[in-house]
Amino acid sequence: MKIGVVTFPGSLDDVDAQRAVRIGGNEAVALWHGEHDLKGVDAVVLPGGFSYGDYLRCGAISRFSPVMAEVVEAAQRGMPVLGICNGFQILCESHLLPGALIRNDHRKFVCRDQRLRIERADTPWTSAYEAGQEITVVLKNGEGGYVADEATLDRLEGEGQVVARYLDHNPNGSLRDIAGVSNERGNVVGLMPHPEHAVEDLTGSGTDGLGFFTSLVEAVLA
Amino acid sequence: MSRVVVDVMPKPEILDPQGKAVLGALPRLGFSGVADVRQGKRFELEVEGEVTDEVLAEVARMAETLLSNPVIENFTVRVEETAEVQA
Amino acid sequence: MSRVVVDVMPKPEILDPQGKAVLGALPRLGFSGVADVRQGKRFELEVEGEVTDEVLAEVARMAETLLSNPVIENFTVRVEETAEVQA
Amino acid sequence: MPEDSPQPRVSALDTVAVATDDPGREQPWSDLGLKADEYARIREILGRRPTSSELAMYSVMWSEHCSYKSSKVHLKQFSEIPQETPAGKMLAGIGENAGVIDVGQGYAVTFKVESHNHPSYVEPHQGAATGIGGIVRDILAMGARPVAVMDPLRFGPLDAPDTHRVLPGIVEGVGHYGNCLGLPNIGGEAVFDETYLGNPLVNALCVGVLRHEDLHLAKASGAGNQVILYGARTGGDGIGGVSVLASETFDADGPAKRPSVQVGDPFMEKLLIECTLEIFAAGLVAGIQDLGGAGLSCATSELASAGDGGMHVELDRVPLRDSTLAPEEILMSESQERMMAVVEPGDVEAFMAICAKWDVEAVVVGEVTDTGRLEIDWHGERVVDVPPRSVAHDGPTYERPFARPAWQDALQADAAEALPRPTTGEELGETLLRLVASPNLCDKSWITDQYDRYVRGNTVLSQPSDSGMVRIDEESNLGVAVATDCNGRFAKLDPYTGARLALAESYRNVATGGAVPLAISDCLNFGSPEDPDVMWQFAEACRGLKDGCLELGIPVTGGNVSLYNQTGETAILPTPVVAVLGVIDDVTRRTPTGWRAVEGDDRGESVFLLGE
Ligand SMILES: Nc1ncnc2c1ncn2[C@@H]1O[C@H](COP(=O)(O)OP(=O)(O)O)[C@@H](O)[C@H]1O
Repeated sequence: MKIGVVTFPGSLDDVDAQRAVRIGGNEAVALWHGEHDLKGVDAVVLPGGFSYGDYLRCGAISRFSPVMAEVVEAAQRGMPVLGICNGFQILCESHLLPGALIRNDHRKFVCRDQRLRIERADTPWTSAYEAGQEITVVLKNGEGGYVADEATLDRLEGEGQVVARYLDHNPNGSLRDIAGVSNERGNVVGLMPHPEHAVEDLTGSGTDGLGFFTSLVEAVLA
Repeated sequence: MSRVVVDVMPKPEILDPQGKAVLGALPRLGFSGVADVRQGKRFELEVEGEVTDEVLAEVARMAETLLSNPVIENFTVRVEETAEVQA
Repeated sequence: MSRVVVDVMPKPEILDPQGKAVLGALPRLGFSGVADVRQGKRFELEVEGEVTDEVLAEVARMAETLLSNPVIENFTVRVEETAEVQA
Repeated sequence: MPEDSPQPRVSALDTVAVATDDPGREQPWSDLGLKADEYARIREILGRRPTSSELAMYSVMWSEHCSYKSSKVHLKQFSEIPQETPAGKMLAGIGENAGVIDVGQGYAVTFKVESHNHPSYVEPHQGAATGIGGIVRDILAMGARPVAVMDPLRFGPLDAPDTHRVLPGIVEGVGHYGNCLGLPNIGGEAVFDETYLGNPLVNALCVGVLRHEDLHLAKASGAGNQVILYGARTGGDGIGGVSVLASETFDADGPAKRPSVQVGDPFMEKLLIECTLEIFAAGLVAGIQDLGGAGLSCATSELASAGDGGMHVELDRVPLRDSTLAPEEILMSESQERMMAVVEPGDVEAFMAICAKWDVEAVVVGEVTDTGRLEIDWHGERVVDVPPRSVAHDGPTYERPFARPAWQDALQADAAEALPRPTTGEELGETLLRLVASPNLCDKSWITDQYDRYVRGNTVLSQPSDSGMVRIDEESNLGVAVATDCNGRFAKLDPYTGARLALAESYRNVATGGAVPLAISDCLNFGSPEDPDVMWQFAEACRGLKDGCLELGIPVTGGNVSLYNQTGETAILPTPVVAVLGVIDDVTRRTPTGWRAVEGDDRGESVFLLGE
């Protein structure tokens, strides 16, 4: 499959996401924020980083990039979209996902290996996992605290839109330990931790993150 | 040139880690009598020409779409006023 | 309970990357007529009792030592006033 | 303007013509840090008094920081070390922005460590952040993609109140700037000692990778080539000092207040990196220089001095953040995130297009000439006309007196053997606990967890390993490793041996990871060179480094000297930080630090002790 990885000004983990896409057995297609062009890809990854320096609010300025108009439209049609870290923030700012991400409760950037539980294994990005499976991937963020009002949180839990949850230790003050959520349809997933840094034994925190990049094929074959 | 100020504050029900940290630090620095602190953002916009109602409405739209995130923040728009104590 | 507001702004001669980023984004969103943007912080302090001059002086000291960095920022202290346009 | 303005209003621009006509004007050379003989020498070089713009340039370029006037005579001996590494000839050495070494397979690596000590004391976050920003631009200017950073840090005691002011800001500044650039932080140091209390050390290291053919040098050659300034706009940053010049030309109520601190914009720097690499890849650069300390003064004079002709610059074309800046101030501004490139006329358009793609402002500010002079105009009037070499490379050199301190013998005689020893098992246990709990030895993750060590996906070793290691080729698994070390307490006891120990430790740390050490960069942090005791420490450390490098067969590729690190009369511990870089053919064969269980073998790994 062809998976697009968008580069915004200030994207950092775009090369890593491309590598993970390749290691996952798919073709990585570089997409540029300034073009209204998804180059015929089957799915899109919005990578991590500090797009526009994270100035104003994380993702607030990138959301208005030309390419995002296309991503929003494609997502509404059902195209799989994965936002990692800064990409998650952009998806929330674009209103493709509910809630928002705020400064970590301890107010520091944190980089660590984080244990997660995959809560939902029926999205196109998580079908390689079992529901309830526990994995360890890299987490690194300064503004990763997931917040939404109580009603929204209850709805997310009720509808099964919580995709991943922090285990052992909540690293950023996210409400209900939420590490990732999806939209109602399940095709758009936002994740604060970085599965693309857990695809090789040599670098990062092991290979537990690979499933996010192999799921798509399985989803299609299934 | 006129100055329009947009204040953006976290909604009361939303956690404000920065405000909380300030609140926690005050007594350690010997300050008492502050019951709560919220930290938000202040934008000073220099706009060309006079500040008409239209300009204010335009700024309100900027505030709503770009400067604030309505999920977690409220905003206020005003024409700059002078302050009481200046550093 | 009264509210005292501390506004902290980057000094005019100091680079303000955040304000610059906002300024750069406005035209792309179709907003024109803004010549400059500076972004600072706004603190809302709820203080117990009445806001006397002493209280204001105390808050000014907090502003100077904790809320702002005098090397790169200026601050203003004021008692909250109502705004013209409220979101 | 008020009639009773207390400052004499010197309205006319101080041009070369004015300087010739009005040779007797009093100039504030002393306030700018120049000595009487240095000022006299400038007059001699120019055959007249300098204009205020020229004075600004000379004063900053002849400062200790830029001219290495106290250290040069000692650094010279590093060139006695053969200029080649165990892997071959050095591709660029001392004198360039950073040294470049061959690591095989067509790859070259450049690395350098620099100090940003004083700014980090004044404004910890921004000082440390701009320290990272500065070293990254140095590496970029060589034609390399920056791939990792490291941060050797020194602080006062952990429980001292000023450490609480300084440390969080510095760590946050290093972290934020590096994280925002997407450069993994693969190691560093965090050392605590009394002597750093009023004078923390923030050293910053960056490693970059390039193909041999991508090497770029800082020189302006080829008359007619265009000089392009690109990146951030120029503001009044870091020019506290020259304001004495500018204030002469302003009214009392003019914009006299100029900040001495710089604020960094890592997002701008990230754009600058990607933009510059794309420009390199398109082959559009004939020469390039980053703007760091001394800003345009340094970039224009160094480019012109290293080139084959001269340079003409129209200073009023420089994009400004603050329109009230005077020419002297523009020349001295240390605004961050700027670069200067020399580009053939036919390539300018393509150059500009790439800058536009990345939203990076770029302006042609001048051109290379065949006059042999650096000529700078301000709105059509000449304000600078100097031989560039006299500014950039032929600054003053001092043979500062140095002598073994009178207290050195007593210090050495006061050996550890004289200290009380734990005698019982209980005391021994207590001592052990005290040791492992000491800030200098304990786990550093409270610092390193604030740094992104994974970004770019090539980090093979980082904290808590002895060295940082990154993969530079995903196909062949070629990689490089770097470690930085220095024990200032050893160096104080014996600076010669201390420097050798710093080198040996760093060398070992690279080797134990599985890499072959190839070359070093160093950051020599010392007290005041005007103190013969300190100067002796410095001289001894240089001699030690040279001898150590000779013995190990590795060259010094470059580095940085930071003097005047002292609080009142107390100098910091002599701190010659040594960074060793090594190469490893196959990073999958790296050796991580720590005991590991062998899978399927419950006996685990065997443990050997090497050496005596
Ligand atoms: N300021 C720092 N920045 C990044 N890494 C650091 C810093 N300080 C220490 N480290 C890393 O933490 C680990 C442990 O450091 P340290 O206790 O100094 O080790 P050692 O004593 O073995 O040199 C090393 O991997 C070192 O590179």
